[in-house]
Amino acid sequence: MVTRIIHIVLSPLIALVVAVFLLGLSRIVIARIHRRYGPPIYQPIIDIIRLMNQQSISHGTLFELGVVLALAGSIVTVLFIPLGGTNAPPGSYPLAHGLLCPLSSSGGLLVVIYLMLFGPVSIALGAGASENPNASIGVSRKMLLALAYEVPFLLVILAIMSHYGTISIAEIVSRQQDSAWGVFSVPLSAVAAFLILPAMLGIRPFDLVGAPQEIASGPLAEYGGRYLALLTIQNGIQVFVVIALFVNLFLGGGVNVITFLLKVFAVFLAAELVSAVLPRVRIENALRFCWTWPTGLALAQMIITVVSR
Amino acid sequence: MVNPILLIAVPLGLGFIIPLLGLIWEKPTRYVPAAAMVFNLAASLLLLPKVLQRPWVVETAGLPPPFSIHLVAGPLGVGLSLLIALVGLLVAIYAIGYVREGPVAKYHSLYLFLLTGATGMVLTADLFNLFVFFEILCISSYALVAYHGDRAGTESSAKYLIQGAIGSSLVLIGIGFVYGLFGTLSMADIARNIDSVSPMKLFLPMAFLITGFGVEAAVLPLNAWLPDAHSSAPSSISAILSGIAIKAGLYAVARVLFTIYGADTIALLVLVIGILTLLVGEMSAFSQNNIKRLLAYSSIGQIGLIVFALGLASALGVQGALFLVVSHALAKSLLFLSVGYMIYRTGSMEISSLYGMGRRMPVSALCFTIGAFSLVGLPPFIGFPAKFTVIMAALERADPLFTALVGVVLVGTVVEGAYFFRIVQGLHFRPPPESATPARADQEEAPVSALVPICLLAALIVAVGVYPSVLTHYLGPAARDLLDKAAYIHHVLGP
Amino acid sequence: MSFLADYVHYIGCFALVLIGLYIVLVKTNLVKVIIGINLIDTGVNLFLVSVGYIRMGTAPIFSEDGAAGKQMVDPVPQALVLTAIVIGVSVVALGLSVAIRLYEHYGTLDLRKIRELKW
Amino acid sequence: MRKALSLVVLLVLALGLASALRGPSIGAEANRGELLDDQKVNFGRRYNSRAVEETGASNVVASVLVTYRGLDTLGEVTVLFVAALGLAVLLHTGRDRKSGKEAEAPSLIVFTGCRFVFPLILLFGAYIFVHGHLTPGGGFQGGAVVASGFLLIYLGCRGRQPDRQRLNAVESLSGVAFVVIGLIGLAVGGSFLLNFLPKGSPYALLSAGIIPVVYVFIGFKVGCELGGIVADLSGARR
Amino acid sequence: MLPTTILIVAFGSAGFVYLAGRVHARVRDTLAVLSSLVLVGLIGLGYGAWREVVYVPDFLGLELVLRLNLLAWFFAITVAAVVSLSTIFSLSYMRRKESANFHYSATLAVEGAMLGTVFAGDLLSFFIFWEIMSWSAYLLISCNRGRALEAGLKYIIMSLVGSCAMLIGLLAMYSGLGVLSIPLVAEGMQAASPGFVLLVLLTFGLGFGIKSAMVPLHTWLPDAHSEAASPFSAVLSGVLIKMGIYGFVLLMYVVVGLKLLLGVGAGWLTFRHILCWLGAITVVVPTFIAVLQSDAKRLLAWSSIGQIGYIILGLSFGTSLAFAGAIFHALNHALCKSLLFLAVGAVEHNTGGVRDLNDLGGLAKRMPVTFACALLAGLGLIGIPLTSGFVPKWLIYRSLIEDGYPFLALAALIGTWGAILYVYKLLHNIFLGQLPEKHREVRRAPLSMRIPILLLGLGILVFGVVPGIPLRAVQDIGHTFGLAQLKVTLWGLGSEAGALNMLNICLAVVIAFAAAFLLLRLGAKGRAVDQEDSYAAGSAVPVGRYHYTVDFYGPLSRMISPYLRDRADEFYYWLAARGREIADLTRKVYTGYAGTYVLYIVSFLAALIFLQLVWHIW
Repeated sequence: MVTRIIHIVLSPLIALVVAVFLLGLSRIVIARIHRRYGPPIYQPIIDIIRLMNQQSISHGTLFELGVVLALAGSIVTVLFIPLGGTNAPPGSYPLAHGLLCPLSSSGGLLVVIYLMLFGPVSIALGAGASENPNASIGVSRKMLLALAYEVPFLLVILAIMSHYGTISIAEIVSRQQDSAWGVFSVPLSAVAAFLILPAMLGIRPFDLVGAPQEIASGPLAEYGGRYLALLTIQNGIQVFVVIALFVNLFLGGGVNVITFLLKVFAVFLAAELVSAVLPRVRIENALRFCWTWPTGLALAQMIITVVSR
Repeated sequence: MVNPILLIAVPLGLGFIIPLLGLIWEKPTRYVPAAAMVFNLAASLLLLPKVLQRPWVVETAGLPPPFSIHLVAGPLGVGLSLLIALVGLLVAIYAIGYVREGPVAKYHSLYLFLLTGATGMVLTADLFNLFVFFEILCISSYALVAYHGDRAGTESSAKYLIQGAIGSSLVLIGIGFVYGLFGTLSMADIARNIDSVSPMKLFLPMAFLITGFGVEAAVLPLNAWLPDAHSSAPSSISAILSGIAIKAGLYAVARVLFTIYGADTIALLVLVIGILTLLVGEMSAFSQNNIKRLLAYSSIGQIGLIVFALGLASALGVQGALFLVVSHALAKSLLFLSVGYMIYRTGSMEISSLYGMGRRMPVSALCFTIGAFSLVGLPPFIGFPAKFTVIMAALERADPLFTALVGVVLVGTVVEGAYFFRIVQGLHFRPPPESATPARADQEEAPVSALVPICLLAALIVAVGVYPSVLTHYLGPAARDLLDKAAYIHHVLGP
Repeated sequence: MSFLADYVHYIGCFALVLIGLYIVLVKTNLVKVIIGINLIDTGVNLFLVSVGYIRMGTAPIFSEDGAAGKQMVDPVPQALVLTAIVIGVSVVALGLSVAIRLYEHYGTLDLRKIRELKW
Repeated sequence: MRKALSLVVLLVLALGLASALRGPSIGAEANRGELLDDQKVNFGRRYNSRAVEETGASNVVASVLVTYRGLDTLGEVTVLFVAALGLAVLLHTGRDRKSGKEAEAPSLIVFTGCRFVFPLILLFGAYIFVHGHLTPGGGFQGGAVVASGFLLIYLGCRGRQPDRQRLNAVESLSGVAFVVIGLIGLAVGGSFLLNFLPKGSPYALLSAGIIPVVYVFIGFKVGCELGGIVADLSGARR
Repeated sequence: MLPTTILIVAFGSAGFVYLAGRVHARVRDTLAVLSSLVLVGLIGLGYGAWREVVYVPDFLGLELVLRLNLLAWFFAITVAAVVSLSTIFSLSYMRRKESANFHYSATLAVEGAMLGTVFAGDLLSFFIFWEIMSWSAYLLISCNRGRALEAGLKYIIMSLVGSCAMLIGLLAMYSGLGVLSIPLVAEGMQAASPGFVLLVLLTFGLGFGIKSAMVPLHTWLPDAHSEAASPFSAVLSGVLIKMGIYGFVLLMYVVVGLKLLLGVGAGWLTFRHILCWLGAITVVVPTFIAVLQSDAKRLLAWSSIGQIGYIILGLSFGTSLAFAGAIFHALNHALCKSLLFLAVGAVEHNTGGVRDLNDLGGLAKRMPVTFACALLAGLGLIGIPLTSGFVPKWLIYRSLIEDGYPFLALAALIGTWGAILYVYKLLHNIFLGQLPEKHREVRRAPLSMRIPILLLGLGILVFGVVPGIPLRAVQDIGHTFGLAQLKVTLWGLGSEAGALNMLNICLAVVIAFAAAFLLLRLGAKGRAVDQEDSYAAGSAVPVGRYHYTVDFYGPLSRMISPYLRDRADEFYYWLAARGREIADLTRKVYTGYAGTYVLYIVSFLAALIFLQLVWHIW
């Protein structure tokens, strides 16, 4: 029980720290590619603190509730995702052994899929509660983009689930640690997932939701101060969740938290490298892209999986 | 105990009295048909339990059958005469207020003769006598169709008359052949000897008889008069023509086929004719704009269904056919009667002019709806058990062919549903046409003399629909009466 | 030839019936059609009578000098014919009156033109 | 096209009729030989042999018409009645209209001749239906003769018309009388149209029970009806 | 006698309510609400008192039986609850509408018929009540007038086709087995030939498929549900189409039986597979058609079809998990969809009949309760955890994945994404964003509208957090059909791999929410400004004219709309047009020329003779 509570407290904290770190890392990486120096890696923390102290406007309960719910949803999602560790016998020391996943036995991947909706939907509702048309446009794009990457993503997930015959992430992870990683057993899926990773992370070339130059940051248009701070954190955690999921599904998770986090950094860096050199696409193109190559690859993998079973 | 001959004699006598009464005092003549039908209703009700045990063979002129004309009051005959009296009574009550113009006394007299003709047809056991009553029925309906003397009425009367005259000539030729072959006119007697003659000699009179009676029964190629006549007659007459007259023709055909000929071999032909009649009737009704013409086509469709059921030539099939006869008689007269005053109020038979009637004449519109639903075969109305029985009979064969045929029949039902539902919507939920003069609701509803029969019919439709067993107890014996040739011969002629 | 000789009465009456039918089928004037119907009736009546006919038979009426029942023709068709005639007359009378009314309404008796009720 | 089609159809009909008539013929001629076994009845032979003793009428047709097939006759009378009624209904509105041009009045000779012949015709008609049970003829035939008298009046004595109301009354009354006679039979002997009157001796005028009575009524009725029909048709002329 | 009493109360009150309406509107309203509540109470009382009652001893020689068992009770209580809430809702909605009398009366009649359908203990009574339900619903749809007329006509004609098919199946069964009582039929079916079973499945399947709006038999639903009066739309979408689902349950699990059902067909082409795939198509295609709609009720109608797809998918899959999911989802959909229709109805009522999504907006502040509950229902439709929609969908997915049907699962999951799109579109376009100027005067919904909406919302939440309550009933139902027992706990399912525990999720969400909230409180306080006080690019956004609604998912709809034509509907219309042409051709037979008519007669005679001459048919 104590282990559990520790886990419950620990995972979000890890997520939070890593998320903030990832955000900073991202800015540095991109700056370096642009041959700039870039901000310090703790710049996001400074930003968040500054924002927390700033006075902001609020459009009402739902406006605020959207932020809280989004963050809560992201935090909850973290609880369902193993952050390294193996399915060692219970009772051993939590960080070194044992899976760091407090709610591994509550619905598995299917719940995660649903919980990942929590954040975007909440932000959409909150943004909708303001009257800014830019926010609405942004939300509309967000919804469509989500649909765009969700199709290959679901295919990927289904292929993995049917490959391993389970819906539990912990189970999938341990199976990978026992045998080959997902990248090798379901390679096409892995490629597909990597292709849609920028879209899931909301980074270029798929940063059309925010698109500051076009629609004034879209859903975030009306948010400022502490709300924006929370949303920044939420964004970071969401990024972490997505990459953590990728790691869990394709790279065998981690035998402990450290290896796990290293893998997360690696994947994030790879995604950032791709994103840094590409321009922003329009939503139509995003839809078309996601529904051709990634979907095709994921579908192929799924057919192979089903046939080979 | 009432002698079944009174079912014919009393209305006939009263029918003769009406013109006489009309000379003296015209007002009470309108009540005479109702009175006669009350008598017939009571008498048939009294007779029914008795004849269920054993048919009552009535001789005339004091001679035993087959040497004089005789009547057979079996379950079928008395049951049908009960139906005739019931529908006749309700329509007669309706006509008390409805028929106001023209030679009213003559109308009532003719109406009574029409019913007498029908009653005579279902009771008689003599082929030529059947023809005579058939003629009474036909000629009085020719005249009644043209009662208003308007363009449409006269035209349809002329066409009806031409076709009817051809039909009755054909019947007469058939009768001539039969008499030539057997030297007898008693149906039981003919039936007894039917096997002693070669097929072609037998088939020809049958073809003539079927075609001739078929004209009145309105099976497929012989029913061209029906939409005209039923749509241009006064509504009360339309009701009785659709409700009773066609059934009488159908009865004649069935008698010839089943009782005289025992025709199982051409049952399939009958079946096919029935289905064709059904389809053509329903399809013709589908995009009709004239409400009465639509109802007339729907009658053709229903007749097709009845013929289909008869063509099954099984006990259950015939029982279903009889059930349909009852249900159609009640429902179609209800429809014609309820639509009668709507037409009277709007002065138009266009369906679009009846829109919004649900507000102006709520009771009539409600009853129309009940009748329409019953015809489509929706529970809890009488049409449902009827259609149910027919389809049950068809599927009883457990033959893929019959299942397919039932499918075709149900296509007809769907088409029927389509147009009836359209009308029901129009009645209740469409706005009335611009031209309609808004008036106070209580002025527009049909008078009590019309509402009473309408509501009674509706109540009957619902009551029998909920408790069909009140009817099925009688329909089973009636169906046997029609199908069981040997028993019929035995009853009439003795062992 | 013997067929002709034996069946000449039947041939005759059915010829009438068929001619009548042909008239009804082909002619467009209502009065002519009624005439056709009348012809059919006549043919049918003749047919009924010939059904009851016996070669060299006598009328079925007994007289005091007594004729044997065997040589008498069948009385039933005669009775039937009587009825049939009356019915035929009735139909024709009614038909003619309808024709009168129809002429009042349409100004013509051409059935091809009296076609307001169709479909 | 229509003609050709009609001819084809009629040809088929004729073929059918011919094939049905071939072989041992139908009708009384064929039945005269002992073709039918005893179990089968034959109305004609039965009536020819038994009618006189059963009904007392020497005219077998009359006895068939009034007793054996009395119900047919009642129906037949009704048919005629219905036709007359129907005629009246159909021509109801037309009759009120004055005819366009007055017909030319008949000459005196025709007028007088008609008036002279009219009662004779009526008398002849009456003779025919009164003697219906003895000689050829009967109610219908007599009635038709009577009606021809009315027709004569219409043709020859224009302007003089028999009273329609009275004609109607007679019609109805004789119809009712026919039914009542039938019902009396039912009441007396339990069978409709029973010949309940004494049969008398054959060949006498007052014989054969109800047959002459019924014939008289039929005669009146048919005469009035046909007369009425004639009147209606002539009145409706334009 | 309880089932009989319930039916008598339902149908009796239908009549009395109409009569009462002629006396006074208030009497009618009271009576209608009371009797619908009494029905809920009566059915509630009937829990556990399972029995069979013969109510008509002789109907065409058959016994008509009503029976109460858990399955029937489950559906009955759903029906009664939804109808009574809809009736309460109608109090304001139908006030001063001319068809109010008829509306209440027919609603009760429809309820009676639906209850009769679920209580029916033999197939004949089932059919009878089914038909009564069809036509009374038709009247009730048409009663909204205008475009509802065509919708009602379409509905009843398709229903009629379905019930005709059912009639064939029913009577084939009767002639084959000689009984119609459900247990006896089920017994008899076990010995029936495969062809016969297939006939029964197809004919009944057609009827149920039409009623439950399974693709490609769905085409009546979008029109009917969107054009009916909103309280009745709630009943239609909420429970009436569930009667088709009930029919499927009865057919597949009781009458035919699972064992037999799995054996129908060969290889991959089994009845069950085909139904599964139809279900999957029903999930995906209508969902995306819903995304394209701009009429609120039409959107909901299409969404209903999509959700029905899940139920059919689950039912036809036939494992105990999928079955539980399907039945649970039926309940969930009843709650969510009725709520949404009622909410849209409330909006319609308050804005004077507007339900075009492009004409609304920003109403959340004006109708907060309605919005909150609609949000809940929307989330329930998507299947967000902690709403009643999550557990059933989870069950269905899991069953599909674990049994190795990833493509079906994909269809189901994509359907969920489509659901997110349309739910958000609906909520955003009505309640969020800018408030158009013409709706400035909109006030909150009346109490009688808010109460049913609130109650339904409460239900969604309760069944979402404590899914064990309905789940236990559902799994008991499944158990009676011979499905494996599930490990149902109050909070979800317990099992080794992939268990579900809503308590965990619930606690996690609560904790996370608290944490996030705390985090928020840490920051500087926000200044509350008016909803309209917003800026873009440094200048104020003009008020009341910039609600982004039209073509909300423009790029997507341009991309997919060419593929999402309702071809089934077009096909039926084409069929109807051809039918009409044929009909019009047919009636040309009646040429009006008497000579032709006589020719018909003579030809008929000649044809008979010809047949005899040539073929000797006699």
